[in-house]
Amino acid sequence: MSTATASADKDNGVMTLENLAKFPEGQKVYSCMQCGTCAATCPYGDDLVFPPRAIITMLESGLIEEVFASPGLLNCVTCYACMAKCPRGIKLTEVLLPLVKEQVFTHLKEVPAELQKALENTMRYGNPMGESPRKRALWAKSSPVPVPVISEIKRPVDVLWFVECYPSYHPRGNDGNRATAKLFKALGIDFAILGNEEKCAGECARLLGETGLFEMLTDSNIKLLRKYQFKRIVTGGAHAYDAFKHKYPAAGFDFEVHHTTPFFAQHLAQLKPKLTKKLDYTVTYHDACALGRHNGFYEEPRALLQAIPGVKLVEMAHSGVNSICCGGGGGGMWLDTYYAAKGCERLSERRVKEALDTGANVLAVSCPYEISRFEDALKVQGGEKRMVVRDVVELLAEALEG
Amino acid sequence: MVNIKGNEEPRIGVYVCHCGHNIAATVDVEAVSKYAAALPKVVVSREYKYMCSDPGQELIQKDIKEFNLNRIIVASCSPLLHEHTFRTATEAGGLNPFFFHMVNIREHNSWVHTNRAAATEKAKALVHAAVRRVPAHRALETKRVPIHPDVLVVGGGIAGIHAALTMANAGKKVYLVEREPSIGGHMAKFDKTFPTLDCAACILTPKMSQVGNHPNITLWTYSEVAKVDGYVGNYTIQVKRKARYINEDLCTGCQECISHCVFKEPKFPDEFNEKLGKRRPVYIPFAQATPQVVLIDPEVCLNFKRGAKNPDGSPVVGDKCKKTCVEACGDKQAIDFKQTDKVETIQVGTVIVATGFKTFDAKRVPYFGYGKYPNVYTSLEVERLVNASGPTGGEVILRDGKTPKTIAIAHCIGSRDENTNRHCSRVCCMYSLKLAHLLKEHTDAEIYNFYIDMRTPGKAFEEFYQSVATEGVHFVRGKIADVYPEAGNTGKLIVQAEDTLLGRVRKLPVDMVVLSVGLEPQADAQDVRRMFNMSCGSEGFFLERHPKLAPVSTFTDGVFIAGACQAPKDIPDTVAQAGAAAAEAMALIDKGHVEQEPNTAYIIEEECSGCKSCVPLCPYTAISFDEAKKKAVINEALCKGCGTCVASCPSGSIKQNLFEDEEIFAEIEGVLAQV
Amino acid sequence: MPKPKVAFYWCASCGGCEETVVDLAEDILAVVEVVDIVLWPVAMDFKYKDIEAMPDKSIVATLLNGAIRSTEQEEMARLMRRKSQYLIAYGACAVSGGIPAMANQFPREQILKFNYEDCPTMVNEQKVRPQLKTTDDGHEVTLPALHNVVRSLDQVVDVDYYVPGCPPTPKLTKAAITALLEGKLPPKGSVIAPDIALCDECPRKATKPADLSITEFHRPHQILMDPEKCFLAQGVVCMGPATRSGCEAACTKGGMPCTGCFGGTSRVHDQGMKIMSSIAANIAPKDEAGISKALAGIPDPIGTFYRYALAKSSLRRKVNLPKEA
Amino acid sequence: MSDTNVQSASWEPRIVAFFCNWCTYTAADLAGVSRMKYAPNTRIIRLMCSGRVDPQFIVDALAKGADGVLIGGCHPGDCHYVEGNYKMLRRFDLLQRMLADMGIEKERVRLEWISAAEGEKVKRVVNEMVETVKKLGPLGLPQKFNDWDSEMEDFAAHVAAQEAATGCGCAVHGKKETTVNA
Repeated sequence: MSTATASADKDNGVMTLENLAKFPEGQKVYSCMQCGTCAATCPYGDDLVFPPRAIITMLESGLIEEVFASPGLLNCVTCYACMAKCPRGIKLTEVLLPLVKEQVFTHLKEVPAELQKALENTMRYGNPMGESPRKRALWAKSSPVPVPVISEIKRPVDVLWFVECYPSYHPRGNDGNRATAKLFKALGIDFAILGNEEKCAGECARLLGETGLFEMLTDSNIKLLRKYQFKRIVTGGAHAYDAFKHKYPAAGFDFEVHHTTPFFAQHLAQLKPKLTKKLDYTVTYHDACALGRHNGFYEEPRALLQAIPGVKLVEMAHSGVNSICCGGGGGGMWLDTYYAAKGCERLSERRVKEALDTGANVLAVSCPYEISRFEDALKVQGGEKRMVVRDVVELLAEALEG
Repeated sequence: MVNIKGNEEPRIGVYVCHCGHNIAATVDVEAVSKYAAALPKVVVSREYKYMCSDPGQELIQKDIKEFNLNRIIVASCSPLLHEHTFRTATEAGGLNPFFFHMVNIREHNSWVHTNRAAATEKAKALVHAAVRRVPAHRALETKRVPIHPDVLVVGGGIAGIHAALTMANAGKKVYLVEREPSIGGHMAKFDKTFPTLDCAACILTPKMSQVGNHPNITLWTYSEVAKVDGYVGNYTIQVKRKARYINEDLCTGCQECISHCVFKEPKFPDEFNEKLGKRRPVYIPFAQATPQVVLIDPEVCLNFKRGAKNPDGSPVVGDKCKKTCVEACGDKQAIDFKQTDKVETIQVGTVIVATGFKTFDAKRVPYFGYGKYPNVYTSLEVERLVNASGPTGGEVILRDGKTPKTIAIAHCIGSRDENTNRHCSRVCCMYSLKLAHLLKEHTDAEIYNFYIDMRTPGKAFEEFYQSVATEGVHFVRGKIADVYPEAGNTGKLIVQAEDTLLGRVRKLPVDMVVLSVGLEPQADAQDVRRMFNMSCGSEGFFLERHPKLAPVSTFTDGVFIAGACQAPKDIPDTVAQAGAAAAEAMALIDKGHVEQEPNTAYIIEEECSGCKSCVPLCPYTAISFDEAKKKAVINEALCKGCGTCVASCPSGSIKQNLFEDEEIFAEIEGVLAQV
Repeated sequence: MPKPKVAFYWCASCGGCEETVVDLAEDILAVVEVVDIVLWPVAMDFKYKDIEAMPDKSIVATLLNGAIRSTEQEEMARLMRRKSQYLIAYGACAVSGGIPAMANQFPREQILKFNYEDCPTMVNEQKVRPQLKTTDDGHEVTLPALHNVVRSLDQVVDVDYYVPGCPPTPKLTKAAITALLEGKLPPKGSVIAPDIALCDECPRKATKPADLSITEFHRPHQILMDPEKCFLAQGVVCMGPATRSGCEAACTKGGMPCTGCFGGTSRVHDQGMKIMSSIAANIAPKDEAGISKALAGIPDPIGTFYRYALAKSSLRRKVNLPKEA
Repeated sequence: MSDTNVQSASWEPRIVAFFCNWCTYTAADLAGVSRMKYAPNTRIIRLMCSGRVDPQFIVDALAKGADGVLIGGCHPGDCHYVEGNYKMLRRFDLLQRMLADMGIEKERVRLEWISAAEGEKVKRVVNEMVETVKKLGPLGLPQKFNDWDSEMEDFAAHVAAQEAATGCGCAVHGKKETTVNA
């Protein structure tokens, strides 16, 4: 006798394109009704050689090799839009596209140089910029409030703050860090960072199809986290949060994890009385793909912004589930040159155009990629005088008196 | 109680059905039959292609005579499907029908298992259980319950109207209860109906007025069923009649009060016109409303204190208004501000539930822009826009007064989508075609239908599709995924979809977007379901007893369903189903009685210690305590046979026909016997 | 004509059943006049060998009380079966295991350890345990072994009749003996007690309301009980509704709820499950939390509902106890 | 652990299911009509209402060899007989405690509310239950009863040997069980 499910295969097996149909979420792929929603909502829909809809047909008709042979899927910024809207509930961004993308990479004759470099850097230095790991916590020296490093204080803490790469090295990311530290202090939260031991969470490597690199980073981070005692992890990295939440558990990660924005939204009752400084800003909020579409945090950032005295919140034409990606996900961060060469519109530019159309003077974000991307895009669009890009935590910290 | 056990040695006949390949493909029926033959007390065991067929049934009857059988077991499909069939066959063979027992080896076995050995083993165990069980069976008599001849129809849409008229015309007394102030339902809002394009009002309003005037129909609009008690043949129904602040008997429908209302202009959103038009606090929903009786909306009428409620929930009557309406009504004195909700109690034997559907709330999918962009409409709103009696007098103009030149019709909104409703709403393709045709006719705009699949399987549907296509309506095969304003403040909206036939993403600027919203169960379908003890399917529509064999029956005897409350359907199908439901109800009424399953509980008087443990457990107050004898007594007429008291009797003194303890213990032993 | 031979024997029991025989008072004399008591260890001196020497079936009836929990008791049960025409399970322990069968919730080792070592009143520094074999002064002394499972008499040997109760009443005892002597015997396997539940003869019956809707349970020592009112109406678990009558409501008359010693009726397979089914169905709450809260007032449902019948319950014994050597 | 708990490779759990006629039995029919596939280990016994599920049935099934018992009724508020399912829910609380006291894992007896529309839930619950019981291993009460009673056989053999030695030819009564008033 056997039970009706293919659970045995599932327990042992790893999802590959060949055994897709053995997994319930893989079987779903074949329920595609070819409606084209995926292509129509894809931010690069105009430029896709093989939209997910076509990939599914080609997979079914045995022509998938053609997809592998084309670099088309490099356009995928893993923004979860096709997955969120798929009427058949096909987990495109989670299941099908990474499998295909991995193959596309293996078939790729030449990996775009910028991307190649980022991956090598991540492997060698634990961050895609190629910065020195020993300088990872350097920013903390300029923090207005002390930022303890857990290995130095040698005691358990409430919150372990996983800082991530961009905030650690990018000057604008450093600004966000200082704001986060201020907020922790204002809330009386006992926190510490991993300091120079921290390594990239690796989510982008995973979404690029670099599963090997991702697994290496996963193992090393989990091993590191196991060394210390803390109640929960808070990270400002939207992609790091996403990875911790959905992918790390498969490797044994079982910590409670929060992203800063929803985390502070949870503490809104305590935070609100402290937000006393009036900020006369008209703010439009850009929903980060990993936070919004993939984890459903649409209300939390808005609640935080509306708690700031003086802030007027306006919405872009595309917001919430319909938000448009900044273009940085799935390796897009390091493919700008590649896209430009192919004549694709930069998504960050498309996004800031919509932001400018709202008449807002602040574009609020909650993902570290976005600050630099949107600031660059504003310059290109000539909007840097009209609008600034600020992380939600920066606005909150600014509203804290003193 | 006749107990033949002990007097007569059980002689069991076992029949294992192949059900064509349905069972035989997964279960080795021959092996099961052979296995049964070897079990004690089994005199004959056979397998046969189709036991429910005439030859199959005759086999049983022949064997009863030839082998002097006194217990019959059929292993085939679910007893919910064919128990009655085989009981009848058993009776025809000269045995009491309750010496029959059915084993489910199809729905619970061959259809859900793939491993033949395991399925066969399971079938053997189930047959074994039956063989152990039947010796305990006793001869039982079915109870006859008289049927009250009156009928309740819940819902006054086209389904309820048709069912009510069918029965009333046949001489039955019908109560028709409708929640809205007028009957007519969704159909009354439509302009034309597909595929024939006849005017909805022209076919509906004569039926509505027939209902209003029919001597056999008691029409209660603005009313809701509040409570249901009883059982098939004998339902006691409480109907809440909401205060309309108008005495229905005195109102003549002259509508003088409306024109004399202190509000000179209609000011409040008009529900019937999907809030595209305006009405006064005193109003009649639409010109052809039935009954032709006005009503007052206490939320906006000046004579009520807005928002203030009495302890009983009724609005507080103020005294601010000049009450020009009362003046206009004059001697008729039909206006009654002090009116309150009242409850009527009626007795009926059968019920037809025809509560219809609601359209999908397009705001649930934010990226279609409904509620955000004024030029995004739902299909129902467009029905009102193209309707000559609608808010614009049939002129298709946008909210800014402009006539649209390009229109996109988005199919499958809230249908065929795991994020909203999985089901196909069945009517949207056709009504989208109809609207495309009507919009084209009204505006001569360029019309683009964005569809996933065109589904036109009804009579004359495909022909209609063809004719609309040749009219020049465009069809884009692809689902709209995004609606947003065109850059540069043009006022146009971009609809974005992949034209999957072209393999290109199209971004079409349009003046108007029509969302073909799907059909959903009514918001309170679950409450209605509970009230009538029905079941719902996974989408929330009421579940029919059997999709093919009992499509308008429910799991509650005497309660039938018709129309879109059962599943999305178009008008022809709805009317057909309403007729079927009416026929089923009348078949019961004309029979005069129903036979009830004799599964009632009974107490052996000398065994009962009078501990009363059972008394409060009965939800039907069928158990009482006989103070003279100091024993509990079951009123068989009230008992519905749940068996809760049986399971709870601490001294085992309550028994249940058909589900005796010894029968269940025998089944347990049987299913666990090593096969 | 020789007087018919009758035997009394006791196994795992408290002696209360023997007391009932004595409680027959002067009636016992009438019995002695017509029968010849061949074995009655509590009152007379007989030896095992004497019984063994008797021909098989030479005793008309043996009234055996007590559960079977040791090899000696098993051996005696088998012996008495062999020598008797009728073997009567006398009293709750023989009928259904009785109080001794509550030991079926624990491993033998745990029971021995507690009784000989851990029990607060035990002084036994050397932790001496009874041994199956010991040599004392050159003599080998043996003790019977304790079985892992306590059994009712009919779980060991074939039983003809059952006289229930803890202890059985003199009235029922007399009825049984009379039936035996007069040869008016009911069908084999009968329980010599009315087949109707105790409520039937309970003086508190009239005070039981139809709807209990119990919200809270109390144990008898926790509240001041109304001396007239139905126990269940006071939230005190009473096994009366699930227990045979015949005791003439001795306990409920005496101010204590029925604990079920007469066992279930003939229609019931598992007395404990039946009373549980009835009592649980009659509580007021409908939500899981409320239900748990109300039923928490029955802290030891096994001990409460199976006080006398655990050995004969469907599960018989805590099922996962280790099998000891 | 008892030695009966050794899992043989071919062992498959046997689960007795008591389904109410109106919701869960119908849901199981629906699962069939929808051709859902689930583990073949359950044997369904139809009752009119979960309120009819006498706790005696549950322990009897376990005693007769079931490795698990599944009870299916209508969702709270949806009982075809108004409140029968609540009666079952109330019994279930005590039953679970009593089973735990008797050393039976609570996962072996499961109460589920499954409406007539939830064929999918029948499939899920049955599969889950089979998986859970598989992990627990056989309950095997009939075997356990035999095992427990072997201590009497051991003893009987011992007595027989002694009697043979002493020359007494009388056979020891074999073990035999009768039920009260059978």
